[in-house]
Amino acid sequence: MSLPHALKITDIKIENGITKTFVLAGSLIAEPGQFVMVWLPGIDERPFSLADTQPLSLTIAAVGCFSQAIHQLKIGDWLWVRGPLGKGYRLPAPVHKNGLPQRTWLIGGGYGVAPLHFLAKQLLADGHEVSVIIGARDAANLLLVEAFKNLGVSLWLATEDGSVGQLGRVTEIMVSLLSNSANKPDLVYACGPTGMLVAVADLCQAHQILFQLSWEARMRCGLGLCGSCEVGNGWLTCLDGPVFEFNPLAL
Amino acid sequence: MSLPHALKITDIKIENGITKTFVLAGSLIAEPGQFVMVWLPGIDERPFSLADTQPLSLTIAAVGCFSQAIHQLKIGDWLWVRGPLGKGYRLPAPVHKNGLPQRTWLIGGGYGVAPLHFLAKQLLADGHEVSVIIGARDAANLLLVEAFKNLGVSLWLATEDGSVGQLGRVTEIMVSLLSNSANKPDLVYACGPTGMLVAVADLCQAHQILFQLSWEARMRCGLGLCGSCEVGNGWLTCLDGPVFEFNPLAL
Amino acid sequence: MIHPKLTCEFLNFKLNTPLVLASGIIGTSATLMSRAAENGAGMVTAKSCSLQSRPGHPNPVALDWGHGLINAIGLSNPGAAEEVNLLMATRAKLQPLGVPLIASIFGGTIAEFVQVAQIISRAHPDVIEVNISCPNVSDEFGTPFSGTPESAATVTQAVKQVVTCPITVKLSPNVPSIARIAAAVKEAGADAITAINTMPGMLFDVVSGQPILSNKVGGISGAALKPIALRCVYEISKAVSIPIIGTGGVSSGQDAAEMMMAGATVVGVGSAVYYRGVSALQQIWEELKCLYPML
Amino acid sequence: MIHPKLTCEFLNFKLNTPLVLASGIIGTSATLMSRAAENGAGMVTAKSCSLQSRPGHPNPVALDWGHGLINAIGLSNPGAAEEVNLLMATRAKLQPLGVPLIASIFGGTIAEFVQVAQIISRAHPDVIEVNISCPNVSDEFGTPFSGTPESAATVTQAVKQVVTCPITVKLSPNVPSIARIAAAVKEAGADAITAINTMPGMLFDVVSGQPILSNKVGGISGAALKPIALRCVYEISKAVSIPIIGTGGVSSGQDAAEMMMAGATVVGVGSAVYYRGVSALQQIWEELKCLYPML
Ligand SMILES: Cc1cc2nc3c(=O)[nH]c(=O)nc-3n(C[C@H](O)[C@H](O)[C@H](O)COP(=O)(O)OP(=O)(O)OC[C@H]3O[C@@H](n4cnc5c(N)ncnc54)[C@H](O)[C@@H]3O)c2cc1C
Ligand SMILES: Cc1cc2nc3c(=O)[nH]c(=O)nc-3n(C[C@H](O)[C@H](O)[C@H](O)COP(=O)(O)OP(=O)(O)OC[C@H]3O[C@@H](n4cnc5c(N)ncnc54)[C@H](O)[C@@H]3O)c2cc1C
Ligand SMILES: Cc1cc2nc3c(=O)[nH]c(=O)nc-3n(C[C@H](O)[C@H](O)[C@H](O)COP(=O)(O)O)c2cc1C
Ligand SMILES: Cc1cc2nc3c(=O)[nH]c(=O)nc-3n(C[C@H](O)[C@H](O)[C@H](O)COP(=O)(O)O)c2cc1C
Ligand code: FES
Ligand code: FES
Repeated sequence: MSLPHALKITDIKIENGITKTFVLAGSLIAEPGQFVMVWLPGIDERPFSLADTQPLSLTIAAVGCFSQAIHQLKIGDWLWVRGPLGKGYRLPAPVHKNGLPQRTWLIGGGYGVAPLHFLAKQLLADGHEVSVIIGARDAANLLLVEAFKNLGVSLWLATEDGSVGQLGRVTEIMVSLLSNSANKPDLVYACGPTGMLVAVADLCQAHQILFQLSWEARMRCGLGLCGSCEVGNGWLTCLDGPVFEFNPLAL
Repeated sequence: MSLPHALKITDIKIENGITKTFVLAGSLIAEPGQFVMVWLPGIDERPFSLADTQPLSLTIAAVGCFSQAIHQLKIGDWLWVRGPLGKGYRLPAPVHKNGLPQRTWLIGGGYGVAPLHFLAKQLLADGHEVSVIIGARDAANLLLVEAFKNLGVSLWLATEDGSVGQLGRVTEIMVSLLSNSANKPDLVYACGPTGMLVAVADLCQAHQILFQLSWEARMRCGLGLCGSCEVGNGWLTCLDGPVFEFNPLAL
Repeated sequence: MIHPKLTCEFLNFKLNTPLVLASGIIGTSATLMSRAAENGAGMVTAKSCSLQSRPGHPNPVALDWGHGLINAIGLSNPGAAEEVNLLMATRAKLQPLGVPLIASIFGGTIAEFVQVAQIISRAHPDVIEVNISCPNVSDEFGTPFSGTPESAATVTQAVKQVVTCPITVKLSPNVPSIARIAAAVKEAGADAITAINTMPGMLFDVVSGQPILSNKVGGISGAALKPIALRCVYEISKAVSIPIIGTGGVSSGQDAAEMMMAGATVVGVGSAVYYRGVSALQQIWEELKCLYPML
Repeated sequence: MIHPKLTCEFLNFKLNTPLVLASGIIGTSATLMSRAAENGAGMVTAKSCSLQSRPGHPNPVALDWGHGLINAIGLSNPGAAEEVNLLMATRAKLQPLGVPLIASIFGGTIAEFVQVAQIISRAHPDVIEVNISCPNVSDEFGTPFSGTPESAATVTQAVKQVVTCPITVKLSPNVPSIARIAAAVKEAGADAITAINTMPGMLFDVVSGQPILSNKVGGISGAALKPIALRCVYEISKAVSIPIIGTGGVSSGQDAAEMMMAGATVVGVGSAVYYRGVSALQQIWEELKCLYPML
């Protein structure tokens, strides 16, 4: 799928007031954290994380022109996808392949939660321990809560208005959990807005926890050539990322 | 090896007065009967059958400008090879894969004997019965006699001057063997000059024996495009052949 | 789902399929061309022919370099007089199959083009393709006739005047504006345009330091040529309204569909005969029908 | 075994490697360009810049079509005035590494080329690359400046007159005789030639029937371009004796060797950054040294 591949929409799930998951008639071999470029002829092409690969699913929040255009689509309509692109999350060795079981925390904000569900499934299948901490502005913007519950992971919720879960941000939940050093995870995976990612990185560095952050940037070529997705000191989000094992703004 | 690949000559075996086998520092995945184009920069490029693939070996008679130029080469020199090209001999199912053991005759004339040794090895490895009938102008031009003896196949020789083996042609040996119907083979493979191939085809048709002929023609592109290797009614030696399971002059 | 304007019509001909065997591809004998016609070719183009016979270049003359082919066969042909016999024999075989024959001609001067056209006309080909990719020998840099609107138009007009059958002019991609060339040859009387011929290229052997083709430079065809051909056909179809034989890099039904979306009336196929065998055109035609089952 | 003339010299510069980051490839910031310089680039070319800032084309702007890339980024750039700051910051980072900086300029008119050259000169780039592949807006068909010897020479001469640093003129492959263009720009004062820019192409989506790039037409680079680039460089090197930055389809040491055998002085690398990452040039350099260990 180096070129845009037309796939039919086979199902549309309403996740919350502004978010839908589009299930497509096709699958992809890809890692959690990788992304695809979604094209609508005559409209635009934008990057979206993989919410699942079998079948290929995308969880999309209607926030602007392009995402709203996608939200207009119905079951049976075409969607064009190229990818997978970029570097996904690096997973610890599976337990069934003699890896040590790892305690992982998955931190998500906004639609950044989408790729974490796919990641959680993979980590659980590999025998690791998964805790999920997700946040949003309010209850109506929280994503995939039921889906995570169904996976049976430990789940913490944060909303900025306190309408559900803890009042405040995901990092505040992290801080309170980390206050008991017995809780300390081996690995933190995060996806969400830049401010959240930086806060997560700082917190992890302070506690000497390994972390991987899925970054966002304006993507044009998606191939590591045009330079428009640069973050920090020369890092290309589409080629070196979107997942970085360091804070690209700091290095 | 779609493009000419430079390989070093690691060994040169003198087969007879005009024929040498060049052993190259490389191997190829190919079938008996397929060929390669051999290039000498600034000189020419010509087709040669595979005498072996592991390591890649070519048995070449010095008959004209190009083949003489190859005969000038020494161990350590480069030879350029592209291929394998064309359609090789179709082999019966191996006995170890539940094929029936087949009685095969391999008929060779001149340097046409070269690919037959590779074919014989393969047929024997697959559990089939192999008889080899080879001919040449005289004893000095006979090829690979010792090599076939070493394989332990039944071997008949024919020379036009009677200097070794039976006086006459390979087809005469075939005729005398076929006079006893108990000898009738399941499959005849042949490689050699056109006259010989036509005679073999006629004989096989008369006795209702399946046959495969490795044909010769002037090759230019070697890719089935230029038309210069056409034989009979629209058959391309480089693409449809060089091995045909019928007489291309007759169909 | 949009589908291309899938027609099996070209000029006044009703074709069995919209696929055309490209010039130089097994177009060297009546038997080979009729084999192509029996294997999916709606029209068949003969190998380009010149006034005098040409042996072509020494080997190596063609290579698969992984992303396409490169060839410098050297326009080998038996010369126009002998080609007439070949074309007549071919026509006799193609006519019962309902497959029109396109003769292909070239020359180093305008006078040669005219002479070849006149001689070849004796064979009554259905169409004559004017291959103007060869260098104009009277141009000091050896620029091909296809290189400027003026030289392309001059050849077109000269040939058109001496033949009665329709002519298609075959353009080359190595020009700054192919639309301009297309407009010029249409103005000069071309009934159709064949686009495109190969793109000049070269390969080197890093051990010997030599160009691999004996002729050094060769023409690129196959996969690498496809986007170039699509763009040329698109630009031509926007500039002129005569039929186009869209040729270059087509080896699947999907490729053929792209070529039609770019503006091709029918689709030429060359290198795919190497990639998929002589039945390549048949396979492409089946795939095309599969892709657009509503047609 | 023949080996190429492997020099790490270009004009008066001694280079760390004979590999040059091509224009438009991550040449949009000082940090990215210094990352390239730390990863094997002997010289670094900035993204082409125009008088006014340009946003570039909407997405999709670049695709991997299997045999190469196609892009229509649309020459997005911050405009010459802002580019001066970017170039100065870049130069400050490259100088300690011993890596010369090539600025790249373009315009729609000769006057624009001159203005951009003058503004950019304030940043004291080591070399200015004159990208003449953009269409001449005063030509009714929008033929690129690189399309004729006359327009190519005119731009060259105009820019040469207003700058003090050496200039290299970047040529396009879609011309009937690139040797003639090379001779013209050399005559007009070019110190070097960069060959080649991308070849115009197009791709269609067979489901929607639309060209995939928002700009419809894009430039082909990568593997498919290699034999075209080799042939162009060969023809240029036979026609003129000034240094050549041979660019197009190089993504391995073997490709780079071929480019040098064709006549390149140093070798430009673009698309390989996609195929092999930002360290592509370093990898190519290691492979080149491996291929010719006697060097
Ligand atoms: C690697 C990567 C992965 C991505 N994965 C996803 C994904 O899985 N799901 C998804 O919905 N989007 C994802 N995005 C974002 C997506 O590519 C678009 O940027 C997003 O859909 C907005 O595009 P638009 O044209 O609809 O809005 P625009 O017109 O670009 O923006 C409209 C307004 O919305 C704001 N806005 C833009 N994005 C967001 C946002 N995410 N949250 C809140 N406000 C926003 C803008 O600042 C602007 O004010 C991803 C981006 C990257 C780089
Ligand atoms: C599919 C295929 C496989 C081949 N395999 C082999 C092979 O394994 N070994 C091999 O040596 N050759 C093989 N050949 C033949 C080879 O390609 C050349 O044709 C041969 O080497 C002669 O080339 P030349 O340039 O040396 O002679 P040329 O200059 O072409 O011919 C010189 C003279 O020798 C005669 N002559 C040509 N070939 C032969 C011949 N085979 N026997 C007797 N006289 C001949 C010619 O008629 C001419 O009179 C094969 C050809 C084909 C098409
Ligand atoms: C081996 C070969 C020989 C060719 N000979 C001719 C020729 O004689 N005349 C001509 O006009 N084009 C010739 N061509 C060009 C083809 O007709 C066609 O335009 C080109 O190959 C692009 O199509 P493709 O990508 O389908 O091969 C030749 C091409 C090849 C590969
Ligand atoms: C994404 C992209 C952007 C480019 N931008 C420019 C540019 O701004 N100016 C320019 O002269 N060439 C530009 N080019 C052309 C390259 O500099 C180079 O000439 C071409 O890509 C061929 O080299 P390659 O095959 O190694 O990529 C661009 C190429 C690509 C792929
Ligand atoms: S989007 Fe072009 S470099 Fe990342
Ligand atoms: S050698 Fe060209 S078709 Fe066989």
